[in-house]
Formats: sequence, structure tokens, C-alpha cells
Amino acid sequence: MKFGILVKESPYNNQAFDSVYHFVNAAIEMGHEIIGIFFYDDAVYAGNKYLEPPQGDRNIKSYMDTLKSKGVRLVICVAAGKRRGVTQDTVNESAEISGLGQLLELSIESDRLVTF
Amino acid sequence: MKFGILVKESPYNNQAFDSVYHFVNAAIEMGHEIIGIFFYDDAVYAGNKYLEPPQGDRNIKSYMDTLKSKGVRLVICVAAGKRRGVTQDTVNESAEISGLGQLLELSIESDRLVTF
Amino acid sequence: MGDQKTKIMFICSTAPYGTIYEQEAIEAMIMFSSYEQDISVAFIGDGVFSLKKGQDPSLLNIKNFTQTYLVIKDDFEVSHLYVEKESLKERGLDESDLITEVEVLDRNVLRQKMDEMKALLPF
Amino acid sequence: MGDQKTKIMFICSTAPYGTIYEQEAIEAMIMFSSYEQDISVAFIGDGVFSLKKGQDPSLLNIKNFTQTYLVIKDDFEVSHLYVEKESLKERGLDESDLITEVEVLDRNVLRQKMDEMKALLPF
Amino acid sequence: MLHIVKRSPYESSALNDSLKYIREKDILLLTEDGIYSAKKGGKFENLIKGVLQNNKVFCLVADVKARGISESELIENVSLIDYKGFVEKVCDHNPVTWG
Amino acid sequence: MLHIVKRSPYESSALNDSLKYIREKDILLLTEDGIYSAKKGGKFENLIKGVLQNNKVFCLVADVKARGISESELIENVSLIDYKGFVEKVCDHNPVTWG
Repeated sequence: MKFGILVKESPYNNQAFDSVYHFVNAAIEMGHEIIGIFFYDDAVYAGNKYLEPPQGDRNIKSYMDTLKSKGVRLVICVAAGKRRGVTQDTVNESAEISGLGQLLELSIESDRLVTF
Repeated sequence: MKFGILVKESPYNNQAFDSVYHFVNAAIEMGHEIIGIFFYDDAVYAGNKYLEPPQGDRNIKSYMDTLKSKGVRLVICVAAGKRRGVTQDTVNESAEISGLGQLLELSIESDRLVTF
Repeated sequence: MGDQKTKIMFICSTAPYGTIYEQEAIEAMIMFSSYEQDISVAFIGDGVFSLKKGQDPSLLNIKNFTQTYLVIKDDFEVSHLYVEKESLKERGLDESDLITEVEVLDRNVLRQKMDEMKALLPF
Repeated sequence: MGDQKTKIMFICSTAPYGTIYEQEAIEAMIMFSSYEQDISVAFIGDGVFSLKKGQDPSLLNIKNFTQTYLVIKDDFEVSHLYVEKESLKERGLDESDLITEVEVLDRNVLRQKMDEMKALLPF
Repeated sequence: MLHIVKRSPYESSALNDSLKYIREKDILLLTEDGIYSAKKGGKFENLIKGVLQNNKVFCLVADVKARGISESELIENVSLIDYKGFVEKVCDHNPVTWG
Repeated sequence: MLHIVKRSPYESSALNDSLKYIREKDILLLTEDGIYSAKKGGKFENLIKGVLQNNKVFCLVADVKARGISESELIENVSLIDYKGFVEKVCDHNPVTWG
């Protein structure tokens, strides 16, 4: 099946992005296709390249890099990102910045859209 | 009176920092002293210098600058900030980065500590 | 994207201003509507407060983004604005308290609409 | 900072892992305790879940930060760990479910402790 | 003690949590989405009326206006205050914020 | 429909909101802090038992273990699934996330 993912919650305040990470890894292992993860609302903070988590703590940036290395598109909403300081200048290289049209495309092209 | 402020919520996701802004302005106008605002948890995102809010929208950066111009210390927690990518390299010039000891000092030196 | 329109529903269940979800939901609705799909918006729970008449957030320096709902069907081709009847009642509101014309539906009927959707977007 | 110790209470009312509040509250407690003030911690509501025995977040790649409570009184000189009795009961828990020794208090008694505090820090 | 409630009572336990700790002479201050608690005809009308028998209840006027709640839609004896009033209440009472 | 509830029922209305929309053949999936809903002896035990009469209820095992809830502490007939099970449920049912 083809999955699209929408994540809305802040990566450190909430467990949501952790859940996305584990869900997506499981889906890929099972042979499903993830056509993209769309980061909206406070979730765009996951795309900041300056994150420096303490040792032994969750590492959001390495989660992003791992997902990217598995071929998953990581799309940061341009409008939500701009407002919050996640822009072309500050975005993690594993992620890309694009518009809300990408979320619509996920809704159309996926068999299932899952929100976290 | 001397007030200390603790703000914990994300500036865009929540109204909390807006409430801080209006509360602090009112307190200063009334002749009270604000000995500092401590940004913790997701509130540290308010200290990011890259914010570019759309026209006509709330402007968190200009709120920070206004508070600073009124002599209010804006303290971003170093540990919470590092985790979230708000560091010496990315912090708004109106804010300063410091440790949790500053929050303790606010608790001790203020007549009232208010959490938002 | 094929010929058939995709049915997508925004489920708005959060109050305005206290959090940003409803404001960014509207930004998404506006963008979606330019792609000629079949977009509907369901207001349930605290989401119904977004449609309350008389909102004036000027004292908070926040713009009244809910005004967009006045034109969202005509200017942005959103197909339906549904409001759950039970949520209105629980909040002491009725249709006359709302800023624009909507389809007030029983929860059961709204649930049937949800079943027709390809994707549900909760905000 | 003067001779008199300042009485400060952390009010922990959030469950662990789902949100970061409890983890960052502990980081603050540890830092505070090195300044020789009078620090207490009250667990109310979902905060009591932080003290539940048997937590193992390894499948989530999250560290079990609540282990800090095992040593917080001895190593970090936090004066009191209070747990609200009513919150335990509502969640089907009792003292034997908790990872460390605490003072279980009736809500009324805990409220009296709050009245003695200079500052209340809700997390 | 000043109990500050800023979340909607329909989606958060904050109002209920605060009421467990409210005592004589305490004040309940509703801000942000918390002001919906004080709407006439809403689910929490009786709860707030009960609080009003022993305690004063205030709503922040900027938050009430933002959300389109007119004065006549507020439960009787709930008072409106501005940010300066908020500051005054904090001067008078040690604040605790719920939710 | 797959109803995903990720907030604690003690502090959020998400569980209750989901149950207003649950119908025959729907599934309730408890994740993150939502898993506290399924704890034996807790305030929501009867509510969940009621749901179980008509619907299947699942808890994400990683979230249950993280929070120190043993299998014997879960309400009877609530089933544990891992992330792959979660993926399977989403394949079978259109998901909606509450709260």
C-alpha cells in the first residue's frame, strides 16, 4: 500500500514524530511505500538543521537522516516553516521545503493518509 | 512588585507567549518590575532569530525586541535551546542564553513567579 | 492527478486563538481549493467556536482569520461546511450564533459523510 | 541569595513520554537542588504515572528519565516527594506501584503545603 | 491562591484540576481558551455557578472579545478584567497555572 | 474506520471524542499517552469495557511497556500490537486521529 503521513506536533514537546519514525520503519520493512511525510504546524521544527540533542537523548536529526536514507521524502511546509524560522537557510539537508500542494498530493496519491 | 515569568509553551502553537507579552506590558505600565522572562520547554523557539512571520500576523520577533527595549531580560534555557536548535548561532539578539539557575533566581528574587 | 475528484475532509475540532491549528487549517483549505478537488470542512467539538459571531481579536494583535469562512465556499470552492449539531448544543450555541451559512448535521449523518472520504485531516 | 532558604514546589501533573514536560522538569529539579534551596516535588493528576514501576521505554529509543527519582532525594537534595492520594486512586494505583518511597498526602494536606511555597512551578 | 485556567474545559481537564485545589478566598481567572468555561448555556455553567458561591471568577476581557463572547453571554457574576487587572490579581495572590 | 487516540483520557477529551464517532466494525487504537485508557482499575475501565462489547481495542505495545503497564494490568480483551500491527490496521481501515 501507499502511505502518506501528516505530522502536526512539535518533535520535542510531543511523542508524535517518534511514533511517525517507528510507524514508517515498520511499514517499509513490510514492503509498503511511504510517498512522503508532510511536516505542518509545529512539526516543522523537526527540519531545523541546528538541533543538538544531549547524548543518550532522542535524536530527531538522525531520525530525519535515517528516514531520508530509506528513500522517504521529508517535506517541510514553506509557510509554516517561514513563520517558525525553518527556511532554506536553516533546513536540515535531509528535508525539503515545499508548499501545501504537497499535502494535497499525499492525500490524493496515497491509499491511506495517517495523521500524527 | 517584582515579577518573574516562566513560559513553557511554543510561541506559534500556543497563545502563551502572546499572553506574556500583554501581561508584561501592563505590569511595566503600572510601575512593576519584571526581573526576567525564562523561556523553557518549547517556548525557547521564541528566541530563534530566523522567524519570518507573514505580514499582518503576530510577530514574535518584534514582541521580543519590544520587551527587550523596555529593559526586560529574555533568558533562553541553554539545555532546552540546544536540543531544539536555539543556540548562540541562531538566537535573536534581544535574547540571551543561560542556564536553569536563572529560573531559580527568578523564583527567589521575584515577589511572584507567574507561569504561562 | 486523474480525472476523478478526491474527497477530502478537514475535521476542525480546536478552538481558535488559543492554539494555531485552526489558523493553519484554513491556510491549507485555501491552498487545497485551488486544485479542484472535493473539499469539505466539518466543525465538531470546540471547532464550532471558530464560526461564532462577533469575534474581535484586535486587543490581542491577532487577525480575525475566521473571516475567511465567510467567502470560503464562493471564493475558494470548498464544497461543504458541516457543523455537528450536538457540539453546538453542548456549547449553548445554535445556527443563529454562526457567522455564515452552514449545513448543521446530526453526528450520525456527519459520520456517514466521513465514510465517503478518501482522507480525513484532523486539526 | 540571602540566608533563608526559598521554598519552591514543582507541580508535576503530566504523564511521561507522551510530552516532554516531565523530562525537562527533572532537568530543572536537578539544577535547582545544587543551589541549596528548599525544593519539593508534588505529583498530582497524570504526574503520578512518572513514578509507576516497570517503565521500559527502550522500544521507543527513549531513555527512562524517571529513574532519576530513585536518587533525587539522596544525590540531589530534593526535600520532599509528595504524591496526591486521590490521583493515585483514580488511576487504579497505590503506593506499592511506585518506584520509590514518597509521602502520599490527601489533597487537602498537599494544598496546605502549597500555601507555604514562595513559588509554584507547574509542569 | 490565584488559579489560572487557560485551556478549553471541553477538551482539557485543566478547569476540573483547578477546582480540586480551589479553597476559600482563592480566585479563579479564566484566560485564553479557558474563557469558554464561563459561557452561559454551555456545559460548564452549573459548575461555574457552584464556584461562584464561594469564590470570585474573572475572565480576561481581551480573550473574551477575541472569541466573540459578549458580556450578556457570560454567566452572571463572572467579572471581566484587563491585563492590568490580571497583574493586580497576581499581586494579591500567589498564582498557579493549570494545564 | 480506525480511531487513533494518543492523549491521556485523564487530561484530554480525545478518548471521549473518538467514542462519539465509533461505529460497528470500527477499531479503537490506543497509542502514546492514550494507552492509560486501557489500565485495569483506572477511571476509564467501564467505558473501555463498554467499547469492547462492540469493537476491538488495541494498544501499541511499545507505548504500554514504556509506561510500565504490564499485560496483567490491562483490561481483559484489550490486545497488544506492535508498529507492524499498527500498519496492518491502517491498511484495513481509514484512520482518523483524535486530540
